[in-house]
Amino acid sequence: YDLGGKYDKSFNEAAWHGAQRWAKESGKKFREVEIQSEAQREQVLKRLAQSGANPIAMTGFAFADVLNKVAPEFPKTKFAIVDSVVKQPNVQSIVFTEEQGSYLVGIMAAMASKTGTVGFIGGMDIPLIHKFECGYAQGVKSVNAKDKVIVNYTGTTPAAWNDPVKGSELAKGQISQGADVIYAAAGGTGVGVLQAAADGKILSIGVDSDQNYLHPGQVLTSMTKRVDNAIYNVFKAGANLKPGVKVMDLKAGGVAPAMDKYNAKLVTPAMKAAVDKATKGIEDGSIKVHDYTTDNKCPVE
Amino acid sequence: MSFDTIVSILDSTIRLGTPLLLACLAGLFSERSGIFDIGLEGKMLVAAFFSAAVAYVTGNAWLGLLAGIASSMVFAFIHGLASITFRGNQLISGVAINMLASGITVLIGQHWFHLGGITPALSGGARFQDVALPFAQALKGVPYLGLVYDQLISGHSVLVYVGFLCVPATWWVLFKTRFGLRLRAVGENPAAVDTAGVSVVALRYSAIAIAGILCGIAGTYLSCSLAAGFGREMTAGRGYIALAALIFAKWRPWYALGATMLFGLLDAVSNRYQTIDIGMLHIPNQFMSAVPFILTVVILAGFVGKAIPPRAGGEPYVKER
Amino acid sequence: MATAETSGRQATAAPTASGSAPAIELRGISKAFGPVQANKDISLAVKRGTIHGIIGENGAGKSTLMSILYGFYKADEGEILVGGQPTPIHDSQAAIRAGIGMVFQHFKLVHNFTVLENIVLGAEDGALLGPSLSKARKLLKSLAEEYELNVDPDQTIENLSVGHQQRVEILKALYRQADILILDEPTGVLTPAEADHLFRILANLKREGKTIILITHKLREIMEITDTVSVMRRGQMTATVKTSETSPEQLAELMVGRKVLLRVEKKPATPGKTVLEVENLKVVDRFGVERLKGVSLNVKAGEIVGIAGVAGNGQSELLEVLGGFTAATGHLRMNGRELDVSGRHSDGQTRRHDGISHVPEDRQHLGLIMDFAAWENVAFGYHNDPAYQRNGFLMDNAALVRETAAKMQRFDVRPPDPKLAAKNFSGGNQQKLVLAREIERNPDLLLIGQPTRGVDIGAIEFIHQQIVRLRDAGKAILLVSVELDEIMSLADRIAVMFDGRIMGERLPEETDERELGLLMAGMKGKAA
Amino acid sequence: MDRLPTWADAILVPVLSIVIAFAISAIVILGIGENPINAMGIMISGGLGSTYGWGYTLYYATNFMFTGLAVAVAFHATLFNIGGDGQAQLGGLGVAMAALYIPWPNWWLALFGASAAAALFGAAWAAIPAWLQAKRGSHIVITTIMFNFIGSALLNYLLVNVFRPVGSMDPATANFPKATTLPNLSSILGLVGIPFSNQTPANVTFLIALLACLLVWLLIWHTRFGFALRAFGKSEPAARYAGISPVKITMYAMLISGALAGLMSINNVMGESGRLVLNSSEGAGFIGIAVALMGRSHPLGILLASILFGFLYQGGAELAMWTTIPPQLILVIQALVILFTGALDNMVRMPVEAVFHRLGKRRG
Ligand SMILES: Nc1ncnc2c1ncn2[C@@H]1O[C@H](COP(=O)(O)OP(=O)(O)OP(=O)(O)O)[C@@H](O)[C@H]1O
Ligand SMILES: Nc1ncnc2c1ncn2[C@@H]1O[C@H](COP(=O)(O)OP(=O)(O)OP(=O)(O)O)[C@@H](O)[C@H]1O
Ligand SMILES: [Mg+2]
Ligand SMILES: [Mg+2]
Repeated sequence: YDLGGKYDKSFNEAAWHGAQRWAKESGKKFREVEIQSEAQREQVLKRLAQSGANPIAMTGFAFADVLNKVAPEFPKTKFAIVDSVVKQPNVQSIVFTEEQGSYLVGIMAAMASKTGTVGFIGGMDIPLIHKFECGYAQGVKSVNAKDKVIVNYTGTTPAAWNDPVKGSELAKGQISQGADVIYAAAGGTGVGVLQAAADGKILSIGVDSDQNYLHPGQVLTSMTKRVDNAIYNVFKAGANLKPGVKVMDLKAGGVAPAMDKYNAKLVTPAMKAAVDKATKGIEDGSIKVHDYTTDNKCPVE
Repeated sequence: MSFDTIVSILDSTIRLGTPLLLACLAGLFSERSGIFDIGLEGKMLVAAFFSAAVAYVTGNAWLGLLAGIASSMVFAFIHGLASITFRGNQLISGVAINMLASGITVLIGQHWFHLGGITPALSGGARFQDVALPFAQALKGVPYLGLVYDQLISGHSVLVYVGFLCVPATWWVLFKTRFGLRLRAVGENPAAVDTAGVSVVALRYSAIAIAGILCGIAGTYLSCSLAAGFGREMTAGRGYIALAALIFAKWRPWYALGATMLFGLLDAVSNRYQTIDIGMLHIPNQFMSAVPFILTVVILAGFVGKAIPPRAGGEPYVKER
Repeated sequence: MATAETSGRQATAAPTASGSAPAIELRGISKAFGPVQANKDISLAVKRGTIHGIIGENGAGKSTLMSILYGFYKADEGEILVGGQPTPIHDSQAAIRAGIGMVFQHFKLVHNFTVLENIVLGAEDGALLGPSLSKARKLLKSLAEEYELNVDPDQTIENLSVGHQQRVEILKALYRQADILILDEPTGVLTPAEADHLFRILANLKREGKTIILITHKLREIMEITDTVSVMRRGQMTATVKTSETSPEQLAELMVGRKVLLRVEKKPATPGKTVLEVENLKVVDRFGVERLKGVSLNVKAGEIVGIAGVAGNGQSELLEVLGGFTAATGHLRMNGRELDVSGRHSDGQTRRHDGISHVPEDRQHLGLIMDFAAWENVAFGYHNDPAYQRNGFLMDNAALVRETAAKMQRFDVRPPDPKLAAKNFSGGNQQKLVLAREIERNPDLLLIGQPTRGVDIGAIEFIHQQIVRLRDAGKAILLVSVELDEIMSLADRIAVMFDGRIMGERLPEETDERELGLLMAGMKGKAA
Repeated sequence: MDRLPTWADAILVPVLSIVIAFAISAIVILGIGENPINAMGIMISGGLGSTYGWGYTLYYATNFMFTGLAVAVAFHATLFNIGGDGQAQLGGLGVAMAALYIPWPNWWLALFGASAAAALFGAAWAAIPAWLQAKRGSHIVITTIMFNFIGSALLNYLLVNVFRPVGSMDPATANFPKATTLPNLSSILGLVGIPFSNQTPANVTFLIALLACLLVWLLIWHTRFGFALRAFGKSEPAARYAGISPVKITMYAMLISGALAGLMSINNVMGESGRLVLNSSEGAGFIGIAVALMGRSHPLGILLASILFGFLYQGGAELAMWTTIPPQLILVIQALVILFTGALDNMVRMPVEAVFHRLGKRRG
């Protein structure tokens, strides 16, 4: 049983929590491996498969290519991959509709903003994060087409996921440009963003895991991506894991704005209503949120 | 570009430039004494970790600072042992220290906090809060100057002011005191110092200790002031940039201020303007994030020319006639 | 180590003998560097207020002995007495406290510090620099007056001539109130005028009651200034005599262990066709200063042309242009063929192809790679020679080692080990290595700068013989030296350089040191 | 102080140093509450206990050999090339372009073509810092560091915006065609009858790396260029006296260095992943510095140091896989190995010398 990366307070940590929950409930054990190099992806998958682990779950699209190679070699082992589609008979591909969740938090951001300017801080500048950004921008503009979205990325190397200092600096820059709600989709860097927002007395939006508790009353919401649920389900299914693509969308509870005691005071009834409405719209298809990765373009800037 | 924007960019420049400045001055002391120090990065990193860890546990940022300085000095001492006492290769030692720091921080961090190598978030007294200088509020209304005073000059962490004060202090120590004279001499010609009856080893160790202290402050600033806690590899190459700045500054304190603030400014600007559209031309984010590095090369090639390092730099001192 | 007996005797003798005890006394000093026994059971006493000379072959252990005295090395055995008192000197600080000052062969100055800063370094008065500097400035002035030791206190060292740098070293010692001053080959790099000035200073110091130990290879200097002299050979002290009771010939023999010819023996030259022609050569350095101001000169086959002059008057630049690594304007012809001097189409390699070999003035920085083995240094500069290549791609290292071994044999390089790094040879042997390389190329023209600087008299004799042998083989030789003695005895024709110009040419038999000295000082009118 | 016998100098001292490094690592492992003997056992059996382990060890070692040689060649000319990482990444770009855009008929032609492209791109990325150093005196340490950052930004741009197949999330190129797949070490060793695990990424590039070691050794110590390079490295004024052009040597040394770093990409990009991903070099350029310094800039030393580091990587991966020890432990062990073998070398050598001295005396 496997995971990749851990403790970033969002994405990978969520996966770990899912696995933990399963382990606690079932009393069984799972094995986790954090990879250190590209070559280890294949190595780890094979070793785990050989050791009899079943199913094997991995997080991150970077595994896709390798999984395409490894999965056929172990037809009896079930694999699950988050964030990418791998078409193999023994692989379950779990994808999230981040654009939908981001759209919803975009609506909240626009409604919470007094200045009409909101911010987005992405981690590494890659398409996946543009998907967040684009959904968010669409949400914001749906409330007020004139609202401005300031977009920043931490960097172009994997270090961009782990530079809270830069994250906080970017956030401060956005604050000085008038942003009063900032959405951080930046892994470990996001911690710095939320901190800077709290220091600057403005609102922030967390990502992946529910990060509302980090700065109670100052994190508007978190765009949760229920990787924990996904992983939990994978482990629960065990060897009976169904192959194919599993879309974790709004309807399936895959993505959602986090509402809890920490942000209860921040979320106005109007906001809640707007979110509920949009949720319905998306679920019944009347609102279509564009997915950046389908054409590498975003309808709103 | 409005005045506000300029002030906020400069404000960010100061924040981003301060750790570079402290590290750069650390490198200055070390290299002026003839010890190359590519271990700045590692020393900052351990300091960032231990300061955050201790600050979290004690809830006191000042204790954190002490711990940061102490840990950085331990690493400085290892470097000294290797490069002074045992006359090893200073570059190897520096590389080793950087690796050691990035490994040990996560290892211990995981062992202590079980958060994958990071420390829990710091809050309240465990962080250095920004200090408002006197009259900042009162002067706020004054056009331009008020803004500059309130935003730019006031309202930084105390460590920022420490960093800036270190510049004249370094200058004074280096050029106005006996210690400074000997330090500069030992980096140029240790034999001259030795034959003059002064201990080369003691001088170099003290230089390295000062470097340890300054790196300790720099690391603490990163984790207990700029950020609220330690993150893996949170120095993110700042030690190397500080070294670049040091060469840029030709190993002089005031120039070091200029060079590090220039790097801070480049960083701040590229943070602010991540993409630029000029008509048809779209300048991508990747380019803007590389701008500080490109500019460094251009400036180096165009304006700085040959920087002459302290002559005895990198060479262990062995007696000869 | 000191026995209880000796120190006991010393203790009782000390109170009464404070006036008559030797200023410094060494007893049974031994020091080994690995297998090399640099000093073997050396004893020596030097009387207060005298100048004591030490001579010896290269590698005899002179510098080592003095470094022990200055606490720079620790002796394996033996003891040191200062003013009759056993004084353990385990570091330079202790030596300074005992009143010992040392001027090293290679100066220990911080090149980018001012004179004042260098003097104060290590002897400051307090934590702050300001007071120390102003005090030193005053003291410096009085010292300068007392001993004719003028230097500009605010000048940086790198801008000073070697002679002045040496004065700084002496001032450093005096500032620390040294009573005993050690000078290791102080005149090696000095011009004759500078050397004379130094000796005046030393005489002044002696008059003030200071004790001086002087290491030198120049017997003339020993005879001129010292009171007593010791001779060292292979790590041992072979003799100590009163200067007035000895002769240069006797000293030379004590030193080398055989009779040495102190004069060069050579047949009259038989000049052939002109090999080198230089016309209106001009060099401007990177600071825009004109270092060569139109030099014209020729050298014929079978002739040694000596260039005399005070160092720094363009001789180095002349050699560098001819050697191909400094750009110039003007004309340079070898055997009638025009060569490039602009540096665009020429470098050290093309010059070697054109038949010019070059023994540079500064062997440690230019002539040799100190970390390279002897055999590599013998290939150095000629590494592209097809004879050193095998099948076009690889160098024939094994053959080079064999060739080097043979050359070392012929040139008596000691130790004759081709695989030893250059830095492990003594100065004289390093010079022989360079000579072996350049002379055995059998060049049409040999450029040779300061061939015997820092070299012992045995080696000097040998080097001079080799130069004459090459001349007799019909080669052209251009010799640059600041030693007038050397020029006078070796050259067949003498050109004197001053301020980037040739002041005039003389034949050695038709001139004397006085006339040359005037030319060297730029006084043409009087000399003519 | 007597000089040590060669065997003691070359083998005894480094081995003792490594032992000390591991002893301290063991203390660290104890400190974080794990069993050091167990951990070391896993590392050794995982890294060296099977041909499978060896396969990975050699795969990593191949990377480090190239980057180590790259650093060493420049180092002999006293140029400190910290840009190996960027040069390796650019080399990867060369490999990717060669593999994707040229229809190779078979793997060995592809290998030739891709090697040429890798070397060319790596050299090109080193050329600018080299030129700036040679002509403008810009400090090569800084410019190469900067070029690492610039290179990774460039690759990021290209991978995200140019080479990424449409619809793919992954900032990486498409998979290379089948024909470019390099034979792995097991099939090559199989030819000579040595059984070797076919589950590892170790491939024919390892042999190329060995060849590179040999060629670099010949180049540095047995050619006139190498002679000139070393002479320049030891003394620039002397090199000028001998007619060795500083500009030319600087340029050639850095071009060769960059080419070697670029060649690393044959191993990881072509041999392992079969496509170019972001940050493909993964810091091997920096490990190369450590490897070169530890190997004393000598190809044989680099070979051994590379294998040691390859072993640490692979052993560490196994450790992380089968225990809860964070993989950063490996960083710590690596750092200690570098520290003791590279920088604190005299700490071990001095006592050893003393022992030999005493033994020598007793005998003599
Ligand atoms: N640091 C050292 N390590 C090893 N051997 C040394 C060292 N210093 C000197 N030697 C050796 O000791 C011997 C004496 O050297 P020393 O420098 O004292 O000679 P010297 O008489 O001053 O010669 P010269 O006239 O050339 O200056 C030489 O064989 C030399 O090679
Ligand atoms: N090359 C130089 N560069 C800078 N300053 C110099 C240089 N040469 C001499 N000086 C300074 O100029 C001053 C006068 O020089 P000068 O050579 O006349 O000294 P001096 O002691 O009178 O020597 P001498 O008695 O041999 O003529 C000195 O204070 C000296 O420090
Ligand atoms: Mg000597
Ligand atoms: Mg005068």
